[in-house]
Amino acid sequence: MISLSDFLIVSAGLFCIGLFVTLTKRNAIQILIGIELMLNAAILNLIAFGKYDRFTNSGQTFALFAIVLAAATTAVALAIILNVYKKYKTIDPDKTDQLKD
Amino acid sequence: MTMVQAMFYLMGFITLASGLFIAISKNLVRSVFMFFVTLMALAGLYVLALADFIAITQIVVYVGGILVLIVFAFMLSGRETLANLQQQQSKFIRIKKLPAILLAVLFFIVMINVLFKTNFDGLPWIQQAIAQKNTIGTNDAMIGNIGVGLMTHYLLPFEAISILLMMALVGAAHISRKEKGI
Amino acid sequence: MEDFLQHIDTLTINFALGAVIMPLLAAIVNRCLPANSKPSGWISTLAILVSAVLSIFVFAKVWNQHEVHQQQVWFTIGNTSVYTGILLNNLSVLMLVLVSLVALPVHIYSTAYMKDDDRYGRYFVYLSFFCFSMLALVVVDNLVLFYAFWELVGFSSYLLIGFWYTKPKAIIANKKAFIMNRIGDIGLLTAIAILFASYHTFDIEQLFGANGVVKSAAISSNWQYVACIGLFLAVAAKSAQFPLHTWLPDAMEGPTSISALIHAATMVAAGVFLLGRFYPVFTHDELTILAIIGCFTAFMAATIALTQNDLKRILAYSTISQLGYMVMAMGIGAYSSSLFHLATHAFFKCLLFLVAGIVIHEVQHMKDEYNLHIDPQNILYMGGLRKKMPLTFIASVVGGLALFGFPLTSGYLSKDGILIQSFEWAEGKDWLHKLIPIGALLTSWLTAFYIARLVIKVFFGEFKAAQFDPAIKLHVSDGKWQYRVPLVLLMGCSLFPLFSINPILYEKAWIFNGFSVITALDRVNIYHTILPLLVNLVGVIVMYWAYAIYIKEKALPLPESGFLFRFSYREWYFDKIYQKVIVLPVIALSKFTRWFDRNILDGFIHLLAKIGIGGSKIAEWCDRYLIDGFLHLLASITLGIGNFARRFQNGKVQYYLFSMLAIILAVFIFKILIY
Amino acid sequence: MFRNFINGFITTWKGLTLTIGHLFSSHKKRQIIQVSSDNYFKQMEGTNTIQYPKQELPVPEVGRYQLDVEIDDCIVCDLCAKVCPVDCIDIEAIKATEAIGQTSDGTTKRLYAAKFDIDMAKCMYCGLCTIVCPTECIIMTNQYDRTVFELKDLTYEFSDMTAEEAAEKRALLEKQLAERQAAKEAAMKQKGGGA
Amino acid sequence: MNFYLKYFIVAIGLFAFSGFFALFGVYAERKVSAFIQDRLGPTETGKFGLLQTLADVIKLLIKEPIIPAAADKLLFMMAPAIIFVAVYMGFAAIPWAGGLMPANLNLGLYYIFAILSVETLGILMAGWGSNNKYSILGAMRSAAQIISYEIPAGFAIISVVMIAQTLNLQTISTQQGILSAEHSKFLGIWDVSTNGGILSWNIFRAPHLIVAFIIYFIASLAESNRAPFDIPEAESELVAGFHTEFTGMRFAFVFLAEYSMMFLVSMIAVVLFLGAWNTPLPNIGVVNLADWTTGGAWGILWTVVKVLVLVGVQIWIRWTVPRFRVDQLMNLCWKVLTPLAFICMLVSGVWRLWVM
Repeated sequence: MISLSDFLIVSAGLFCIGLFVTLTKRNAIQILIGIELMLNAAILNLIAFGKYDRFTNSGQTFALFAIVLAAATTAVALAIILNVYKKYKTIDPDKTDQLKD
Repeated sequence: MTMVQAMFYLMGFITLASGLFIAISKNLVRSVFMFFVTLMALAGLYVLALADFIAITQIVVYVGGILVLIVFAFMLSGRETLANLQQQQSKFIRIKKLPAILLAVLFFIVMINVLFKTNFDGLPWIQQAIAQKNTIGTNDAMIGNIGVGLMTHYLLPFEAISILLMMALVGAAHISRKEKGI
Repeated sequence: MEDFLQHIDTLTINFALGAVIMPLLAAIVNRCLPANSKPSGWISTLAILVSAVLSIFVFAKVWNQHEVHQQQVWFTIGNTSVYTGILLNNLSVLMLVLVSLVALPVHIYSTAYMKDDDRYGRYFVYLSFFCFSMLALVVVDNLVLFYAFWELVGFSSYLLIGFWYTKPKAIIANKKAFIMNRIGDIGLLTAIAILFASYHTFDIEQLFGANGVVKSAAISSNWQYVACIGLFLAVAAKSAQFPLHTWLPDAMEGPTSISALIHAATMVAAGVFLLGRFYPVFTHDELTILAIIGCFTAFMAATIALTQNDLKRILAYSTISQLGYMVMAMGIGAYSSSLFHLATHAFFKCLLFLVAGIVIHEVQHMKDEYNLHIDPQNILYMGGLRKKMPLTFIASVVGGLALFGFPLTSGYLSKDGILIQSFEWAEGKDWLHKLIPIGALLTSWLTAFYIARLVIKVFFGEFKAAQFDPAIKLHVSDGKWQYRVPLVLLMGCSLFPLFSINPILYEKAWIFNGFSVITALDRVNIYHTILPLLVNLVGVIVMYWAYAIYIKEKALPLPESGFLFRFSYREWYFDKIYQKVIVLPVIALSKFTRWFDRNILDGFIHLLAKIGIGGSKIAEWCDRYLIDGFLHLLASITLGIGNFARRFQNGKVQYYLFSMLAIILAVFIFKILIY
Repeated sequence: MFRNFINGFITTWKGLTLTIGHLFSSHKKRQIIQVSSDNYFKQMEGTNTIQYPKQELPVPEVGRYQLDVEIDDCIVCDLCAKVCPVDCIDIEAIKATEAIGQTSDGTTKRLYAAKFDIDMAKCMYCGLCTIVCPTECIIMTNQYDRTVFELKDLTYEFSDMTAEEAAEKRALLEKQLAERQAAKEAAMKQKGGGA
Repeated sequence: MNFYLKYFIVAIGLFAFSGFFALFGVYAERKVSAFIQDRLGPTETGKFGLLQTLADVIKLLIKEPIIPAAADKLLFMMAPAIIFVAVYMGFAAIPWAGGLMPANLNLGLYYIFAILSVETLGILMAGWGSNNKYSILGAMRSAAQIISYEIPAGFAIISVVMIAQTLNLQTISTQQGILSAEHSKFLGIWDVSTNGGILSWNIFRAPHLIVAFIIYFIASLAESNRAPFDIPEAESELVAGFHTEFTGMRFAFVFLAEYSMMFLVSMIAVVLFLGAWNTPLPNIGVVNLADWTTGGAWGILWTVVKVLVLVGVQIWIRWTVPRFRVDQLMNLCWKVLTPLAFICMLVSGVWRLWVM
């Protein structure tokens, strides 16, 4: 059997990769992918721990919720990105900084 | 090393490797498709963590939904800008990226540190779960349980999420709608 | 056997529920259809037919057998559980059958009568909704629900009176009816509140049943008076008794079929039904007051009906008069007779109204055709319709005789019962008590006169409107089968066989025997023989007299310009009195309060305002120079800090994210290093 | 909306029954008849594929497909070559020294056709050549299947003269011309001398 | 090791079958289309032209694989494989007969539904990788269409699942015949547990599933990009849609995927609605037709026969109905099929609770 910490290490790695993608990419869609990676790392954690809850299945159920929520956030985020693109003709988050000051 | 462990290491490697590819790839399109590989490998990990229903849901929602949506979105946002974006990243390690790398690595070190400090088998709630046979076995079918749980124990979050999804859909449709005059 | 009984009871309850729900379903279905949909009439009719059949079944199961009462917890407040359920005893199943049976012909009639209306479907929504409310009212066992359905009955009546809302008169009439009913509703609510406060239950069975708490434990007399006055107000408002009766004649602005169903047969009977339900509450003295009021109402309405010219108004006043009879009967303890009269009256009054509806409808057609400027409801323009509409004529004669109480009709059985019992009640009491039976007797003769006047004016003689235009050809008829079938049905119900095998003795009527006689009256045989004879002989003479006056054109007993005639024609000046005594003072009071508000209160406030302005001018100075100076100092300091801090807010999302994560990381590292 | 929906289903169903009818009637074959036949368009069922090499569609007698030249009747007037819009007829004429015979309609032939090639790859089947031909020697036949392996095989040679014969005739013509020339010169000389 | 070997053999068998089916599916399609249009179709290669598609395949395999210069080579090369693998993996969880099923999954139906959605991604990859505007238009149309039609299809499937109370396809199959452990009622009235046959198929156990079946069938046509829903590869507008640039071997794979998809969706339809491997012949009194025609070989026979009938219907529809316009396509999906499927699901719940 695979131990819990193995899953958690993979999850931690995935999370840090997601973090890096989110922080460095110059494209909103890639940032979104980074966020999805981080979310997936969290879901992996939920599921790994969910193994110890056979009766109420809280881990798996909330993993489900998280996946569904990710879908919702993506839909809204993409809609926002499309609008940003329409307005600024770019999806580079560094260039859409009119809210500064 | 059993077959299961081998599968786990394979899947874990694919997950992390494709994740890294996403992080360093210059080609946006390829990184999106590499994200697909990451997701499939993660689904495999979920299966190994005895959550087959979640794994399939992951494929349905992420691969069938989110990923297609993302591909759709960047196909809609024009090729020229995409080309520009692809050109501007020349090197993996650049001075601008250094803080981000530092942050990510430090985060990783912190988390690994915590992980190794913790003795998971000694945690009281895990011991309790094992004692009460509250762990999922390899041959358990959990769908029925999850279904019943969703309709009873987790009904409130379930409903809240459905309303949220509804709102997100309506909101997304509203935001991306073509406005007259602008 | 027990199980079997249980099963029958469940079935009965379900059937009763079905009978109640069917009209509601029809109303909902019709509401979903467009406002002028044609099938809705038949949907409603079908629903009420099913209701009637179910009601008859329920009636057969419950009448004179064990009473069925099933309930369940509705809600619980503190320790008090409020139950809701269905109570089927003789009274409620009688009302159930009565309402659905009277409503059935009216529905059939309405499908033809409202045919050309462009809100045909909406009409049936209201009608079905009314039927539902009324049926539910009679079967519920709980005072709260009782009150709710009481209100719904009033509400649907309001909708139906104002059905032709483009007529200003209809709007005034329905507002009037609604406001009058509100007064009664407040009374009922008060009574219910007092009863609940005293007995801690809403359950009708527990309150007024065979072992009811009302009988065993009396409440303090003051509260009891208030409760009874409230109940009396409710009865007076719903059943149009003396002080609150003026809405009923005005309510005739609604469609005639509605007048037939609501304002003659069912809704107005709700007051009497209420009396029947709450009967144990009343004490002897209060019953006497009821009797006086009932008698007075009956007499007053009869005198007014003598001189009215509007066909429907006459019938409306006759309704008030008959309701007076019922209330009076309740008052003198003739509980059974009262309910018996309620049942018989429902059928023949409905019959009379349907006749009126047909007549008005036909006259309206003639009016439209020849472009006459006449009121189609005015009986002065009618006459001679006998030959053209034979069935209607026969129906009106049957209805009229039943109203008067002619032998072989159902009215005879019930009305003579009331008269005889009133005489028996007054026997051995002082002369003031004797006024009541005598008043009732007089009323009965007056009834004979005005109903004879109505029938004669409408059906005998020549068609008066022909005077305006000699070219008028009378081509009226009994109308379609939707008109004829209800008439025949109701005619059958207005004759004696439905109620008693013996056409002479009211004591043999089965409805009469269905209710336990609450106050045993001494049987004085002389009244049983003399009174019917006296009533009928004099009544026939009066009728002939009316015939003589209106056909043979003998002189009127009272001159048309005389005070008494005008007093009657102006409906005892009730509306004017109300206008002067209640409406004008209220308006004056409100004018006074307005003046008070404008001048006294506002003046004071203006003064306060002036003081306030003076104070604020001083404050302004302090504010500008003292406080603002301090604030400007603060602001310039903040500006300096802000100018420094704005450098960090460069609008780059990832930068913010980075800073945030860096701080989180710092916290983590700090924590790890510490522990 | 609802009406549309029902309508869609009904029309789809009608189409489906129509096509399945055709599917099951495919074992029938249509009779192979000429286009000019009256019931050519009235055959509604059965497959209408003609398996060509094995079956052929009958063509009318007067079909205008392959050009054919009855060289014996040709007077080598070159009209057909001149009128041809695509220049697919190539004629080389050699004057005969005397009348060389008669065509079937009695016209006297005075020219040899040393070359009468028609390139059917170029031909557009307009039929103008057959109209202008004075002796009706060039006609369109109802032969249409002339498949060949080489492009040059599509050039049909109708001349029946061999190269030697042509050379001989040419030599004869030249000889005659030379004789005439000589005769002419002699005559000129005689005339000049006479003057 | 034998354990794994078995799976390899099964996988290879399935692959061989799908190749074989595609071979004769194409042949059948050409023949049927020809007959419907009063033609003969292939006749020359082999008897009745039977070897025509084989010849075509050989031609495709020996053709030069051309990759356009502007294409994203990696995506372009991977796309056909992903498209095919997505479909091919779907076969893993489908029962062929009583005990015959490549992998008996508890979540079989959900798994198939999930794995089919991966095909969209393959199509998008193909479209993007070709770097051709026809391809990308076709791919985007295809993605929009497949994602949209997954919803009515999903609800139609859920209405079956609500009746069957399981996602295991083998269990769903067993329920629809004489081997069923629970009682099945014909139209909810007549207990036909012992009669079996066509009477106990899902569409007759719960008659509203006929509507669900039609919805699923229409949606499955759209998901496999078949006419009348073939706007992703509409020849008259987009040349050939997402597979415009593919040649040779890769084109063969795309084609293989398309025909395997046809077979797979028909098979799901058969399993869910038309009694899976159960015989259509019921027991009538002493004539125990159902008992006689149930068993391993019979199961395969019935499955294949039913699926081929459905595939035939797909072909038949393709050559009858004209192509939808995009807005009509979306109208049909969102305004007709989705509400209908919702109603079906609702009725399923009511049926399960009150009738069954």
